[in-house]
Amino acid sequence: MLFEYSIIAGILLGLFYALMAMGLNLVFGVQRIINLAHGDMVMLGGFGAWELYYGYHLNPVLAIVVMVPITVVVGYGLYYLLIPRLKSAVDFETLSLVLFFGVSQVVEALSALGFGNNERSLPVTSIPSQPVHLFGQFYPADWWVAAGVALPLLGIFFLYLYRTRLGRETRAVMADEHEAVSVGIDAGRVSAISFGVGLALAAAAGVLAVFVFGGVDPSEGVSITITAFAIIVFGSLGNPLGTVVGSILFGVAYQLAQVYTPSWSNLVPYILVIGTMLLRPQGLFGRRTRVA
Amino acid sequence: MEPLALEINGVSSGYGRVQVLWDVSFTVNQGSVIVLLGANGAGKTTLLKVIVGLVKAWSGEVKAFGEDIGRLNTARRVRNGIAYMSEQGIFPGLSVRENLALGAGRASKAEVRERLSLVYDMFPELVERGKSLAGSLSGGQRKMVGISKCLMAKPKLLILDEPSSGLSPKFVAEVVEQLHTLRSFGITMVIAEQNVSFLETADSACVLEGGRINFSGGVDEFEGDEALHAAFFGLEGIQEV
Amino acid sequence: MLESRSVEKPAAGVFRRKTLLLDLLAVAVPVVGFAFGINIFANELLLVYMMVYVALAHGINISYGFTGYLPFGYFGFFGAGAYGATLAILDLHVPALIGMLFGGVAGVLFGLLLLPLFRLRGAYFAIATLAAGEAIADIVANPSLQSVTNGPYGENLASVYSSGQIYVAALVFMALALLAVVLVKNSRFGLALRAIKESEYSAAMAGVNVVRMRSLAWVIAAAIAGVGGAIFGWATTVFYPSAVFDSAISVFAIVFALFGGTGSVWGPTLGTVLLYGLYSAVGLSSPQYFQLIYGLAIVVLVLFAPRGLVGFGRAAGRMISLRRAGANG
Amino acid sequence: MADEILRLEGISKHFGGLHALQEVSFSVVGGEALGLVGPNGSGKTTLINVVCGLYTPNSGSIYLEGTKLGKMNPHRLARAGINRTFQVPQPFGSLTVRENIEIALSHRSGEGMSLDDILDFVNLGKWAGQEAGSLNAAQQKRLDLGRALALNPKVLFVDELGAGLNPVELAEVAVMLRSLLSGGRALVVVEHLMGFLDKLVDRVIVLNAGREIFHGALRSALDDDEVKRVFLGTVGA
Repeated sequence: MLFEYSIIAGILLGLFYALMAMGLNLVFGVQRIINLAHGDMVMLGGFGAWELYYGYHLNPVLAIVVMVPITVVVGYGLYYLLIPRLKSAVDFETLSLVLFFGVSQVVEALSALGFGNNERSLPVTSIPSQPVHLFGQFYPADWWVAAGVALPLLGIFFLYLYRTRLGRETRAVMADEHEAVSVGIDAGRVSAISFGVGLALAAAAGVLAVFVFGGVDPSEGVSITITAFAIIVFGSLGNPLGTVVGSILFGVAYQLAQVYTPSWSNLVPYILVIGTMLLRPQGLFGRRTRVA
Repeated sequence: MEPLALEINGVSSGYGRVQVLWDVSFTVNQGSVIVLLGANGAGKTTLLKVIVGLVKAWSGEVKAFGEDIGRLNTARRVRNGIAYMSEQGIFPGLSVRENLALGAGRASKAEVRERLSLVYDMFPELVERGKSLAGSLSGGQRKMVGISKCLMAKPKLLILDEPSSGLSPKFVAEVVEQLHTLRSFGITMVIAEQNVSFLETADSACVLEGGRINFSGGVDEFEGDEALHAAFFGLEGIQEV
Repeated sequence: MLESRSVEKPAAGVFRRKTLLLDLLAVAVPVVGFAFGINIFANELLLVYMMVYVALAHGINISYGFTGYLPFGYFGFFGAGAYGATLAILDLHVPALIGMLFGGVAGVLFGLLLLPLFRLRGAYFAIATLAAGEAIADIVANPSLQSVTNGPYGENLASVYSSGQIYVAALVFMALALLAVVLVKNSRFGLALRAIKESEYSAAMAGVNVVRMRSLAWVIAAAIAGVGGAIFGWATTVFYPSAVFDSAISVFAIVFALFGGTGSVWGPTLGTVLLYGLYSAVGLSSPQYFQLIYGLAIVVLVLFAPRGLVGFGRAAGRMISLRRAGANG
Repeated sequence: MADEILRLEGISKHFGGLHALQEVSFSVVGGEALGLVGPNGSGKTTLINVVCGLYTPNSGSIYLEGTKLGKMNPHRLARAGINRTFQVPQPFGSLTVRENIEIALSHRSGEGMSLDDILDFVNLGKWAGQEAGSLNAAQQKRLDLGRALALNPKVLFVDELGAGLNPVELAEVAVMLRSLLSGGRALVVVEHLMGFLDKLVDRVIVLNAGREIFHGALRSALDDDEVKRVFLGTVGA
């Protein structure tokens, strides 16, 4: 019974994790940047939902609709503020990592100053709260809400990526920036928009995270970034579909660990990221590429 | 008088500190086809990249249709009617249809449909492969996709980097045939090649050796195995020293 | 030294006297400064922490500045050192000073465990060490290990507290860390590391044993973090896992090193003294403001002065001498 | 006949489905320069990378002075006497020219050229104190050569040292390389410029798509139909 429970719970949470990790993978795929501030964007999404709920009585799910366009614009601006200067650096990859590390510190500090250091949570009454009974087990309602919101959002994201001109251009840049520029794509603009979309995905996941994690606090960014990174490495960097599958497998593994060895379950993401990097660096769905 | 399609004046360039091109100059008339011949490492690809703006010229001038394009980025040059097919030429991970759509740039949907039907007329084989990943096609078909992708931009000037690379002789003949057709449409072309078969479709030829141009002229002046031999194997060039 | 060789040492070049002298001065000045600073500035604990951070910044200097590998999970070594020393003191009953060496050993053991991560490049390496650091923190703090590490409830070293010994230990430790950097910078070993950083394979073709050299640098960096953690724990007396396995420790060390400028002996020391001084003035009472300041400092540094204070100084010096040359000519 | 320095037997290397080298065999003797020719992607640089330890071959064996080499780290091969230059020069840019060579010198276990000899030989004496990154391409290539020579290699792979040089410089480099053959050293020279090879080697191996398609005198290579086809396309085929 517990096994089935872990599987179902893992799939529900896996969908949420997919939303949480997708933006990180998108930004990596397009610009080869690991956005270490990703987790902090998730955190900001949570605070955004909190403020909108208590300030304007806005339902958290609707808060996502409000925040997505704002974050896209903010991300677009942030990209042009930070990245072009860095492009010419010799050690672009490591420096971008350090840069976003700095950004993450700034965001964390500002959130702590603005929102205080205490964890904040939203009342369960803001969303349907009746636990769902399935195959003899109870599943918290917020898990279903998280999965139920994440799934259509991921659907919209995939439609954007695979069915629109901008999405097609994005994938072209992901595949080969030089080749993309050669067909007249403005790679800078596409990258800036992708960066915004990546942040918007993070913010949307942040709203759900308030329920899934039971609250939001300014210091949660690092562990979210590592978990998201573990997932995208596992599912193959630059492969959006891999992130979905990786997230669900991660969700199930985490739930199994929670059920069978609860005190060690927090190690799952760390083992996942180190193990994947050492044993199968290309991830589940990556092809081994020629080194020279 | 019509402006020249392309005018390269004293271009030097390279990567980092490594100089690859030395003082390269040549011109291409509108509607004509030029083949840049040279062994590997002679600088052909670099020269093409300078023309489309993927590599900066250290010095010298690049003019297209009378306009100095040296300061434009690649996207702008492409929108100004210069299409470029790199040696890879396609996005292997995207479908054929997507490759073609990307080639069309900002064109409207109706416009894309119209151009697609033109391309499909020219390459009927591609119609049924629309949904396949470009990378899954045969070498010859990939070149077809690469060339079609360029045509989708309705280019005035078509720049092709080694359209024969990775192809067996049979497919090379096919590609030459296709380019011959394009030529009859009046598209100006610059083709970098190692394979002399492409001389069949060309009006003029340049030979690059060690990053310098050591022959330039009409195809008719360029006959005889000896000259070619020298160009590729470089025996004569150094023996005089 | 590290490789047997029968060729005569080329006379010039390797130990260039002038820079060596300057480098030794970069060891002497802070050591003397801290030795006498205690008479001027009475906050002993703060000075001990500062010395520990000077050493840590130099550990980052060796790992990142000379080999190009950025260990985000540096706090893992630090915490391992704190716990290694504590367990040795409390369970094996070794004297506290000897316990510090056990801290170094713990750091090195953790470092050796992570050697396979060197298969990864730049950013991947950085994140993998971060994950490893978080993992060891979770393991040490795990309630199931309460019998060994006291789990989440932390450790208490009050029984061996000795402010005098702690201060001297920190001073000696910092001096050794600085000397290690001078040695690395001015030796064939350092030359080999810099070569490896530029191009691993060509270094190998020049005969350099890449794996051994890089591992050696890594072990030195790990030992510094281990001893640093041990002294930090001893000075703090009562600490929880979250205090010694704090990712902020990596952050501090990295920022201090980058701010001052890696690859030099002066840079990380200067960076630490300035920034940690600022932290003690502003940060302790309102850590968020400090976090904000150094977060911004990182962003500005990476974008505008990726070579740190020292690089900035050098560039300014070059500008001035150019101007002078211009004025004279 | 002179002593055999290096022998390759049936070397193959695949990258996934790509057969970069297929059953390549040859040997060089002391005092001999062998030319290695072929279009881009024909496997020349892969071959050097295999012999110099960057890649492990999928099959085949390599013998140095008759002793079979097992799987060895590049630095062991370098110390044992196998060395190379790079097509795209790879100096240690932030180190001085002198330091670049000293690093290699410190790992030599026998007699050989001194630092100053090497600097003179590659004509970089004037730049000894400069950062290697500030040299131009031709100088960096010579520095690569100097660094390789510091380890007194028994067999030296020279990867396109002539690219980008003018005819006068090419002739000089050819003379310089010839002088390295004294003392029983073997050279394997990768080059596109046949005129350059003509001054240096007697024998060439032509690779195409990872396979040897010709092995013999340079002059007869130029008349070989297969070689012509590979280089010129359909002409003569």
